Amino acid sequence: METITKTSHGRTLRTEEMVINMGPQHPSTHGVLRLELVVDGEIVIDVIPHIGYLHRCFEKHSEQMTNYQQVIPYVDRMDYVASMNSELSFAIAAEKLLKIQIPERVDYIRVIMCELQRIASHLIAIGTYGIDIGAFTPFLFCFRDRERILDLFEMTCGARLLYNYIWIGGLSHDLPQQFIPTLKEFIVDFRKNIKELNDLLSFNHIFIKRTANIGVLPADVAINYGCSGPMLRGSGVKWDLRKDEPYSVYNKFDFEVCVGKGEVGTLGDCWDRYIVRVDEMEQSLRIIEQAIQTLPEGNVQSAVPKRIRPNPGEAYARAESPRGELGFYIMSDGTGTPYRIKARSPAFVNLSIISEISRGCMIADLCAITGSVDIVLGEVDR
Amino acid sequence: MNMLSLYDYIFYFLAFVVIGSSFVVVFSRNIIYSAFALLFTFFGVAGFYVLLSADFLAITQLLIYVGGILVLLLFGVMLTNKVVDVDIKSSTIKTLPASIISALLAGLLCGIFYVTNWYTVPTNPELLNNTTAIAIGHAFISTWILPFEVASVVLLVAMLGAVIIARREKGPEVN
Amino acid sequence: MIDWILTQFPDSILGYIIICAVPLLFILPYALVTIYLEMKMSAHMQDRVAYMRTGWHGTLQPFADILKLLQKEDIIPTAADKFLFILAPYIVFIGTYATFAVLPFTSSYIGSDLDLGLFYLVAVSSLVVVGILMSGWASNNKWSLFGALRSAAQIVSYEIPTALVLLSIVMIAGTMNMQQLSQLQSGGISDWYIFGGPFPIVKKLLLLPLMFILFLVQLTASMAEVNRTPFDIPEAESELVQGYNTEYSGMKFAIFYLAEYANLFAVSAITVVAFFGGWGSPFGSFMSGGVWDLFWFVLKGMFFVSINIWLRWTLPRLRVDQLMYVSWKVLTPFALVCMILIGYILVAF
Amino acid sequence: MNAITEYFGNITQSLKTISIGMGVTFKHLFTPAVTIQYPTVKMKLPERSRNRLYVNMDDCIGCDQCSKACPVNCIEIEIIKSTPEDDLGITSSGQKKKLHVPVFNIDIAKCCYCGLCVYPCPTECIYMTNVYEFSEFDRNNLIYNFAKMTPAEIETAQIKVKKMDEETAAKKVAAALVAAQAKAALDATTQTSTPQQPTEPQ
Repeated sequence: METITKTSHGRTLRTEEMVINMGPQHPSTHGVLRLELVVDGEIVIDVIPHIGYLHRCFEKHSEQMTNYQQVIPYVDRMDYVASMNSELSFAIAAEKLLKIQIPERVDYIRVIMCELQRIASHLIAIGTYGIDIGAFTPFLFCFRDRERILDLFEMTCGARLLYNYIWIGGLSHDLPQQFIPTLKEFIVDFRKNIKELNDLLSFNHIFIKRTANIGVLPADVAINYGCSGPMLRGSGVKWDLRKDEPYSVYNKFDFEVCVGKGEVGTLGDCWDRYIVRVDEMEQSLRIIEQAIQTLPEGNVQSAVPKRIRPNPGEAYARAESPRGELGFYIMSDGTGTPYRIKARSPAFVNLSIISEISRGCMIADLCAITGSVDIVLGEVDR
Repeated sequence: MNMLSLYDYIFYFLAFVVIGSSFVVVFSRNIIYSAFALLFTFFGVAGFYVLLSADFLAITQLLIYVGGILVLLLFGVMLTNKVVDVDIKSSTIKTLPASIISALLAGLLCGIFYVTNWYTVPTNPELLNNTTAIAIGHAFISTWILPFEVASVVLLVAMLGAVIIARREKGPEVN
Repeated sequence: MIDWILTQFPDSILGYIIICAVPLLFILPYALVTIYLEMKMSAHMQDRVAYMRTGWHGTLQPFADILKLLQKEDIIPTAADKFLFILAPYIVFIGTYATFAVLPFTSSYIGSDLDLGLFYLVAVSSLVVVGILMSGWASNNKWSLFGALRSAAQIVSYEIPTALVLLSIVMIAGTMNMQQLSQLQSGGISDWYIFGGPFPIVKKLLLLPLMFILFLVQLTASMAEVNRTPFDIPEAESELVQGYNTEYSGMKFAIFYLAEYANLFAVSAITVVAFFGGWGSPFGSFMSGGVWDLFWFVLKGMFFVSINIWLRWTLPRLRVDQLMYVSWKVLTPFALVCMILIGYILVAF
Repeated sequence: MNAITEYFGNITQSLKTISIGMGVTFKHLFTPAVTIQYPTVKMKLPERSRNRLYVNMDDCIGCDQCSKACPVNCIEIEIIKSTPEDDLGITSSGQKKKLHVPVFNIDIAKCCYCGLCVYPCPTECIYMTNVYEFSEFDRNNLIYNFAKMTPAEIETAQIKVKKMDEETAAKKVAAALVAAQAKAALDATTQTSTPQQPTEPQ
């Protein structure tokens, strides 16, 4: 790392870069991520992410389960701030393998839950992003709203974080009676709160100055690296599995795919990724509103198989989680134990881009970039 | 023997601080210690100015030497010194010529000290409470206006030079 | 008041020591109140309630905090430079405490009635820089060093707009004495320099916008000098963990903390003296004199302390280069232009 | 010119957005708090909330379904068969209990509160309660033992089963012997065969 620079007077200057570890216990690495930084003063020359501190052998563990149903609590723990979406992905993959049809009501409730979960997950992303930039208050405002979503989840399935709600072929419980009125109340309040959040953080000039033109990710680079979710949409690529490869009943709802427009800086900068998340919350509210209006009646457990023994074969299904494209590949050998499970986790793929977009930025910008990628280490390491 | 007054105590205390910290500056093996010891030296000197009722000079000493020069010095030392690996050690070289020159200098200073006819004023509370700022201001603007202005031009040139040097580093480098 | 203390201890160093300790009587309760205020204000801004258990609405919690810090194990990292590590918090506190010498708490009490009060304030705040650099270097932690270097660069840069603002005030008032500055503005709210000062109406109206700009400059620069959000980059917790005091614990940390809060009041007090009439009552001679002076001074000081707290819990943090941009390209030119205009106004009228 | 507008635009924008933000936080200074004083005030848990597991041993028939459903193997069940003369009573749903359950341990420290054990239970005797404050200083205290049998009872049950097993084994041996003899008699005419060993019942 030693560079010898010759000045114009012919004298040699020996300068050396500093290697510094950010993480695994660092406030802005969002978990146990370790970034090895090579810095020249405040300028970051190189970033080498080190992962694996939260590796819990999810895939291997699943192969030891006696039942497909038992995998779902483990799936919950992958992306622990968006468990519903992980469950949905896995359930769709398993249902594809089993070739079963599920009742329409189940699909509608799944969509409501997943969109609520998307809002909850984005609220964490936005709130912690505020902290990364130094604003503490928006974080607690976001958590206040997220609590209400968690209350709704708890009311429905009894858990606040790791639900085990979406089962293969159905749901663990039907919606409770007071669910829909409470949800409607929440939607009304939350619309106001998004506006307040925009006033407080999104359009704050300091915030814009800190995030615009930082960590610019051009669309072609994002595609080459396989980014997905708000990371890809922030770069202006209109790609959303809910629209482009509709699963569940997403084709029945009218919503827009939010993309970054480079409003305050370059297309694909941190602010674009941030604002895509804010806009997506609004779209999720729209989907939820439509879903509760047209919610069909029915039994949510009629299709739940007693014994899950798929025929030998394999299936891959993917769904749009708040972080991007979450896919599950399941291989069955005909027994009740999955032969092989592989997860394609969006956070892992999105994280791989970090050294590409943060070369030459400052240490403070690195926090902004890490925050805008919105990683969940549970999913990165699995 | 006269009873030592409070001012005398303060004087001897300051003298002790100045001389002691100067020794640290010169003899410390650790260059960072030398730099930090300068803080006490500057402070002691500022204290002397206060005792001489040169309040403006005392505060200027603080502002320029502690706030400016010392911080700059520390910056330089800290950025060149490796934080974790090795310290830059100062070592003594060419002891003999250095001591001869120092002895000569010390002799010269002592000589001046004894030869000079010191202008002494009795400790006057009235004088202590009056600021010297007004007198200095008047002197700068009237009698010494030319040197004052020339000094500011020199400073401006130095500042521009610093900017130019700093900018040149950023340009294409010869490797 | 000083004379009275000195007469109690004739010709002895004890009297001076007692005089030196008087501001401590203010700083310690003030720090407790401000800790409480900060916690409560931040909590209510975030729809929380903060301390509720220790005492009525948690009023005893600051005491409990101090008690906890007193009891905590005093950790000195093995690789740290022990001597400097121990010395640094005290140097920081001395630098802060020295500013209290010239704060005119009432019309009858001021630690040292220096003729060069404002100049002294500008000079002494640089001592804090040395202490911070010392703590950052002695911790032997790269993040701490980052924090220390950032802090030093920040305080040194922000001294310039502050000095320019204070210079403008000195030009208007014709004195650097803090007590005289307050005296000049003691004729009620319309005499405060923020509203143009005690001048005829035309001059007042001309000065008013300039004074308002200078006040904003001073408010911003003072926030930067005490390392508070949005200028808290030396201790930016998301970037540098805790900056220069990362490695400190127990009482040493408490001293840093105390120095930070004391410094907060000191810069607020400078703003108060320079723009808001010092200890002067807003109603002229009504409710003034004696304890009222102290009341108004502390009230005004606490008002600006609360504004600092308010801003801290509202705004995100700037980046290092943006911080320098604000200082050198916004505050300094504005202060300079205002100063020149004030010069013209003073000559013309 | 552009640079100048940008410069002043930045300053006015900052001042404007900062004052908007300050307005928001100032408004919230007077909004009632959403947090509660937890140990003194508690939130009402919804009916379905999943917290600590409880087993109603009166209804447990020792079927081991919950243990099999558990993804983290936190339920440990041992059973002893009952002899025909034992009357273990019936469950609340009227099912006859056939097995002694001497060990029914749930390691709550391992439990992941997924609730998968609750659904397969035929008698609905294992369920999640709304107790959530049960922290312990010793991890071993988190292993909950729900079985009610005393060591003496276990011993007698074991002896009884052993006796019964021996009896059935003896009967089997006898039966096998009879069968073997008959078979041998049959086989003797055709070919030789290996004698069958009696198997221990599992």
